[in-house]
Amino acid sequence: QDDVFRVAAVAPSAAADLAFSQSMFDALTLLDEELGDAFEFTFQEGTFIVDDAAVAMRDWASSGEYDLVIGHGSQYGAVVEELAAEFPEVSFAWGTDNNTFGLPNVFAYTAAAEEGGFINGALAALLSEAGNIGVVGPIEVGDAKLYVDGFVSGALSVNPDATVGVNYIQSFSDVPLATEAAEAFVANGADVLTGSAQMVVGPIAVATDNEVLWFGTQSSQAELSAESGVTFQVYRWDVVLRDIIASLEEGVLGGESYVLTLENGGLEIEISEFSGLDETTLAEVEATVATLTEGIIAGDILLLPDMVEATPEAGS
Amino acid sequence: MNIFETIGSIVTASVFASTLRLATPYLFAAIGETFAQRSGLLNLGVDGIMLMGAFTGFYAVYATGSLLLGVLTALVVGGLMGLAIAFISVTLRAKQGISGIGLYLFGLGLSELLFQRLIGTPKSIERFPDIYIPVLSDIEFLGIGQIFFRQNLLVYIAFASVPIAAYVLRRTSYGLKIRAVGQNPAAADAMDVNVARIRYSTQIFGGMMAGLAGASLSVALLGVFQQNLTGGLGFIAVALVYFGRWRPVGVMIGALLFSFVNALQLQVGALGFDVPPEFSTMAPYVITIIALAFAGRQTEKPTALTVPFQRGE
Amino acid sequence: MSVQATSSSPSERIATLEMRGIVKRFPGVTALKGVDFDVHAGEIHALLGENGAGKSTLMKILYGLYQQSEGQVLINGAPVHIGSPHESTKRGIGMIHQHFMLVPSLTVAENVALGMPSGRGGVLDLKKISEDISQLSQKYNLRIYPERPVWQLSVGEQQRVEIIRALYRGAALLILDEPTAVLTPQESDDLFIVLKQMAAEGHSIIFISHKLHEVLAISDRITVLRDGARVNTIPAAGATRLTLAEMMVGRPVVLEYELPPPVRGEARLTVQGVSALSERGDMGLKEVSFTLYGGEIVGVAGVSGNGQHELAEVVAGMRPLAGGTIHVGDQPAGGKSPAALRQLGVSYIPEERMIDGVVKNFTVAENFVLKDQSDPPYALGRFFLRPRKIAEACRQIIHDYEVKTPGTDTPIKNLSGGNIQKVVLARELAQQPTLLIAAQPTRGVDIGATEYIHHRLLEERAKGTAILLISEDLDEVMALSDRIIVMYEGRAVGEVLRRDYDVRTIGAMMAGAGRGD
Amino acid sequence: MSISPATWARTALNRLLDASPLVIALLLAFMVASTLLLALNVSPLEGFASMFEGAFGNENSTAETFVKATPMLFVAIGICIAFRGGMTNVGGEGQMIMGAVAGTAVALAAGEPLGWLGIPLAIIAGFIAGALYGGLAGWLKAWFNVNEILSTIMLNAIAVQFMNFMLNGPMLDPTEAGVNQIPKTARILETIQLPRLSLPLPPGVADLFSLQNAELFARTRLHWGLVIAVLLAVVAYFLLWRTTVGYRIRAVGENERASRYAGISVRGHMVLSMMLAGGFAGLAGIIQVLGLQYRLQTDGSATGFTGNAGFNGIVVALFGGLNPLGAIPASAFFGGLLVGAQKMQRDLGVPAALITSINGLIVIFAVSSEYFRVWLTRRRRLAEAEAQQKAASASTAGVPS
Ligand SMILES: Nc1ncnc2c1ncn2[C@@H]1O[C@H](COP(=O)(O)OP(=O)(O)OP(=O)(O)O)[C@@H](O)[C@H]1O
Ligand SMILES: Nc1ncnc2c1ncn2[C@@H]1O[C@H](COP(=O)(O)OP(=O)(O)OP(=O)(O)O)[C@@H](O)[C@H]1O
Ligand SMILES: [Mg+2]
Ligand SMILES: [Mg+2]
Repeated sequence: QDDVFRVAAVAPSAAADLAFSQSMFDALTLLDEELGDAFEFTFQEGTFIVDDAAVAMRDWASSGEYDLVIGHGSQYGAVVEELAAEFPEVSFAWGTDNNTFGLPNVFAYTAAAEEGGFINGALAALLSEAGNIGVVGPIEVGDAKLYVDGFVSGALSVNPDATVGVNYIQSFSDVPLATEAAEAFVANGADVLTGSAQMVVGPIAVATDNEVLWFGTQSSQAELSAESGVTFQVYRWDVVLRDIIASLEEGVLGGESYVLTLENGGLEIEISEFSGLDETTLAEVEATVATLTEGIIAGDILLLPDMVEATPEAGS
Repeated sequence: MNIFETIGSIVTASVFASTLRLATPYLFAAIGETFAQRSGLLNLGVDGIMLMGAFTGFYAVYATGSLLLGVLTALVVGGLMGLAIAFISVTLRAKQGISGIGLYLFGLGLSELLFQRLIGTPKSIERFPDIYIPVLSDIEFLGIGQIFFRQNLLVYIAFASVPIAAYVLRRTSYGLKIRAVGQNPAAADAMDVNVARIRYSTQIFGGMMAGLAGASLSVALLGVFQQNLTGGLGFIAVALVYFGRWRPVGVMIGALLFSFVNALQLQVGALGFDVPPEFSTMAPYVITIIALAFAGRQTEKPTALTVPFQRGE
Repeated sequence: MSVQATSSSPSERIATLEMRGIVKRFPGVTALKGVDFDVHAGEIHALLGENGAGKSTLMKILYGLYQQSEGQVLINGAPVHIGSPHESTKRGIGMIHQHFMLVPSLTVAENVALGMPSGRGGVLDLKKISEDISQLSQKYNLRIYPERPVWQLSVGEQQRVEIIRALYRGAALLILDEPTAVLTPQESDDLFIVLKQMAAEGHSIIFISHKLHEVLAISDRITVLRDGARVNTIPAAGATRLTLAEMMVGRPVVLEYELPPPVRGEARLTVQGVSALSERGDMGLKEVSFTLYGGEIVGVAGVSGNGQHELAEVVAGMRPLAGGTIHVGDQPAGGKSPAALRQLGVSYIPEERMIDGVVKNFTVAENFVLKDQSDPPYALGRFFLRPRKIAEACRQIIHDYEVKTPGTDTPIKNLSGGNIQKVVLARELAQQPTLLIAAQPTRGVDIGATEYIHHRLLEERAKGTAILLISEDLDEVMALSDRIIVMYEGRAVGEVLRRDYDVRTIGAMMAGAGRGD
Repeated sequence: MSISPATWARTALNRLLDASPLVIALLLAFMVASTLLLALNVSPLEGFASMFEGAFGNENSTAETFVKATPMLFVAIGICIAFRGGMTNVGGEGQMIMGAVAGTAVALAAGEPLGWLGIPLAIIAGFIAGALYGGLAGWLKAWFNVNEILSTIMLNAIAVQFMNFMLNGPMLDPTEAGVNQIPKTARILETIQLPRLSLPLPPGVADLFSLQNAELFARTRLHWGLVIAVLLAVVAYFLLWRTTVGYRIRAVGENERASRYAGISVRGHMVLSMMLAGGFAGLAGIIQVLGLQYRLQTDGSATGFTGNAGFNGIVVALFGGLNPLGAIPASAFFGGLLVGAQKMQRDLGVPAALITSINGLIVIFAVSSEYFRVWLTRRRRLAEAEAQQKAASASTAGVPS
């Protein structure tokens, strides 16, 4: 083998989805830029059919050309579990999950999305004049659920009387439906919106049009959301990847599970440079982000009290 | 909160307004498809045309900033795709269901490819503004102003197209020819109606309407484009043609019913009622089926639907 | 009368029309093998021939529906190319097709308006068209309601629409492919008056029919085709039915039957006060009662659309009973399914053979076992088909009934109507019925096959089967039945015994005169 | 009667001619695709080589092609039956899901005590659930005149939500409860998994083709589902054309009125054909679980589980001439196309979107080629008729008429 480190990854949606898949693509691109000739990657996007991902990963694994095969999506877990057992000499990574199946050649990674969710939620409650906030979620699982739960908890920690509506539209990709879900929130008085997954491009447009605030997660949506965007929780998978590469160089093929956190720098809260907030408010936002980040890292903040398990009551 | 207040808080004017918006793309696509089916052509590729219309319309606006140009582009692209599928179905007499699926895949792929190459990442554009119709839009009574008179231009056009379509089908000689060609092309042919020309025309029109349906999403309602933006909406539109029993007004009722239940379930979600989201999401589909099961049976199904015509031999 | 404004008279537009050496090849068949044919203004020219002789094909070429493989068409001496109905219509050629060219869901007026330029731009002026239709229908005594959708009309009424539409289009040359197959004698006579009137006005008329007496009655010249070739063209004056039949078939033909006196058996069918709804939702059949005994043929005569169709279907279990009782033997049979009736020994030859009688994409053999495919010997344990047994039995009936088909596994739609009808008849008789309902058993069937089918019916009668013969062909009913029940507006308005048969009285009863007898 | 070599040669030539339009259509589709590839700076030759490599290039890719083909074949068999019964079943996706949910539930419940018996039980449960769900559309059509295209499209959406609900709730993997990962059931026991399929090779053959293993497909995901599907395709063919039930289904599909007249229960057979269609789709679903995924999981969409097989099965069935036997090669062709396309994306960085649109083109060109096949056949038969007539008129030429 040569000195080039080769990575192959499958992801469910487009590499430029402003959300989950893009977060991994950006990380790989970043490493590629940094490491130059010593790093190469193959990226198969749009593989929402799990079986297609299985074919791809099997192909990569059996070719023996790749140092690391990534299944970027929790739906790929079963595939990774099976393949890793069959190809013990190849290293696999998958997420978001923390399960390595007890296999020595599997890394798992996930994001503590509730951390950024909490910060976004707290800011949302702070900036909402109506005390009415809308959340458009995909399906109630994975990092989307963690983000939403953290968001609700954060909002209620600032304003216990706030109305935080959560609507899981049962789809990651249905933009029209997500849009109307957002419209429904606005119609019911929400002046802050957030959401997760690639269909949020719809809600973002709704936020912009109705001049209400938008909080994002997974990737930066600052450009798209323009003046309505406030803060974004950005996943920095390069943090995990660096660790994995280091392990591999030491000959460790897996067995480790990683979590992106504010603490390890895998989660970043980006404050939009386009946000239309006035300077004092912006300063307030910056300060809040700083204190909350510190608090969360220090473990002083209870992110997910049990009470947020249930959907909060309507504002009655 | 008593039951009436609860219902009142759910079924608000904004739900109805949202219903009209949601129904708009279905209406465009389904009215166009109604014409095609009435003349005997089934196009299962509506969704593919919608996607191409949505993307090209979006791109035109993105590149030029002109909404009108966006709509025109979508119309032209939709019409061209309609022409293509007409050629395949009418001239080459290919199996219609399958060629439609081919067209769908083509549109799905190409719209995404173009999006990746020309734009890359989701961008937003200035979308069609809501037009407040003077006086009428101020009607407070039952929220009528908000529901009916504060929508964007394409919503108005979509609903206006319903009576026009019904009139054309029922009262003009063109409509008569369409109905005849879909019922008994041999008879129409013997009576000097150019079956192929009629079918080409309805399919091109169907394509244009599907393109417009796509643009109504990307340019008017959402102001963004994303891969597979329609998410299979075109297939529902085809289903609505059956629901409406090949009549524009029936199609509109179907589109409104489906969209209303959808808007309602979103509203229920927004208000945070404790309904499993899976069940509220399936509601529009369940209700559409039930409604049809209890609807009247009289039907004007074009008997020559999907049957290619060949004179005599 | 022509509603369409034509500058010249019909005889100027088409003074003569000639077809020379017409050859038409279909994949696998040569339908026409060099046929010469001509017609001139003011003439009624009949075209005769057995099923499949090529009559329709020749006319479809003239109307531009088919293109000839070889040969020429000349109008007024000049060769013309007729590529489509559009061109033929432009040249003043109109055609009434053997299989109706109507759109069922459209109204009569809409069907007439179809393909015509509208007076008001793109908008239909149905009111004006309806008025024109009413005028035409009065003038030619063809009763029709312009606002009725065509699917609600009986076959005979649909035929009237076809005729009116051709008249409306003002053709100079009118082709009628078996126009009288579904008309009563009176209706046919009325049509002949129209045709003669048209000929006198300078129209050319080409008339196809299997009914020889009609041909003799109205045509000036007669052309006989056999097997795609012209046998001869002769003046009608001097020809006889027998000579014509012989020319067509190529052998002598029997045209009248000796009916031995009936051996009346037990009551097989008792119909008491039976009513049923028609397609258009009104009471098409009203309180009809009669009894049918084994060994006799009872004919039902009536102008198309007067309840015979409903009667046949209601007795055969194909139409819900709206009132009254039906017994087959001593078993109640009202409202029973066709399957249950079959158990009672009922067989049914449906009027619309292509719609009710056969599955057109199935093979001859498959159609032969449409009813008993699950019974031995065609099935093993009611589940497994035994194709060889089926083919064997089918070959036998092809032989017995002289069905002209390439084989047992030919799709039945490729057979001519007469041969399809033979298969249906064979299937129904194979059930060994004690009651046979035969609706229009020889409609559109040529002389040879008609003769054969009649023979079979008489054989069944001799065996003691009770036969209900429903036909709009009065000659047929009179030739075969022991008694005739005449229907008018859904009621049985009279019964005539064989010894009292008389075309004029029965015809009058069919037209409503029998009412209140 | 023996067939002369000349006749045989002519028949063979005609067969070739009949196939040629399809070949030409595929070539055309590839040409258009090449243009698109060139526009993306990818060498078409390299592209298609990679595509073929990915579909049939080696043991593993061939196996993957068949793995992809298996559920499509199951669905297509059902589609053939439904189409023959006059029903357009667009509900393969939903029926697959229902079959998978019910079958997986049984497989999980069967657990240890029943051992391998769990396999047939789960398969039967999958078939029944699919059949009931398909039958529902049939019933709505037969008794309420609800168009089946409409109802099956709607039922698909309903099935997805039902699956999401079950996998998030009652059937959620107990070890995953509260972990918030994607909705999935527990893994089914190894005893209930369908075995993988491999073919022992005669000695020497492996070396000849330089295969890694003495057994073909040994280290691949190929499973017994393929064998079941092929066998059932034969059974379905037999059912349609050699049994009375099949006869009646086809009769109802061809002509309702004539069937009623012949005493066949039209409504019953409408429902039956939809039940069979649903049942086969249900099998597709449960076999995916038992043979491949070993658990039911979803990303919330239908495709997340079905991989679009319920939809692609329609294309396969139509390509197979609505004949279950024809569906067998058709499914392999489509399986290869889909799997090969993915390979092209991986190797050459061709966007997935391009591949989707190329697949669309291939479908369009292939169906369109039917026109030219019919045209060719027709021309040939016309020539035959002409020759016959000429011969006939030549032989009668001397005889005075
Ligand atoms: N569309 C067709 N395709 C193939 N062969 C055809 C077609 N139409 C007619 N034929 C052939 O042409 C021959 C003549 O058919 P045609 O319809 O002209 O007969 P016909 O004289 O009108 O008979 P009938 O008295 O039954 O109306 C038939 O025997 C048939 O074999
Ligand atoms: N698709 C076809 N292929 C082959 N032959 C055909 C086809 N369609 C029609 N024919 C032939 O055309 C001839 C006439 O067809 P047509 O439908 O006019 O029969 P028909 O008029 O009902 O027969 P009949 O006069 O006996 O009632 C038949 O003899 C049939 O063999
Ligand atoms: Mg004829
Ligand atoms: Mg005939």
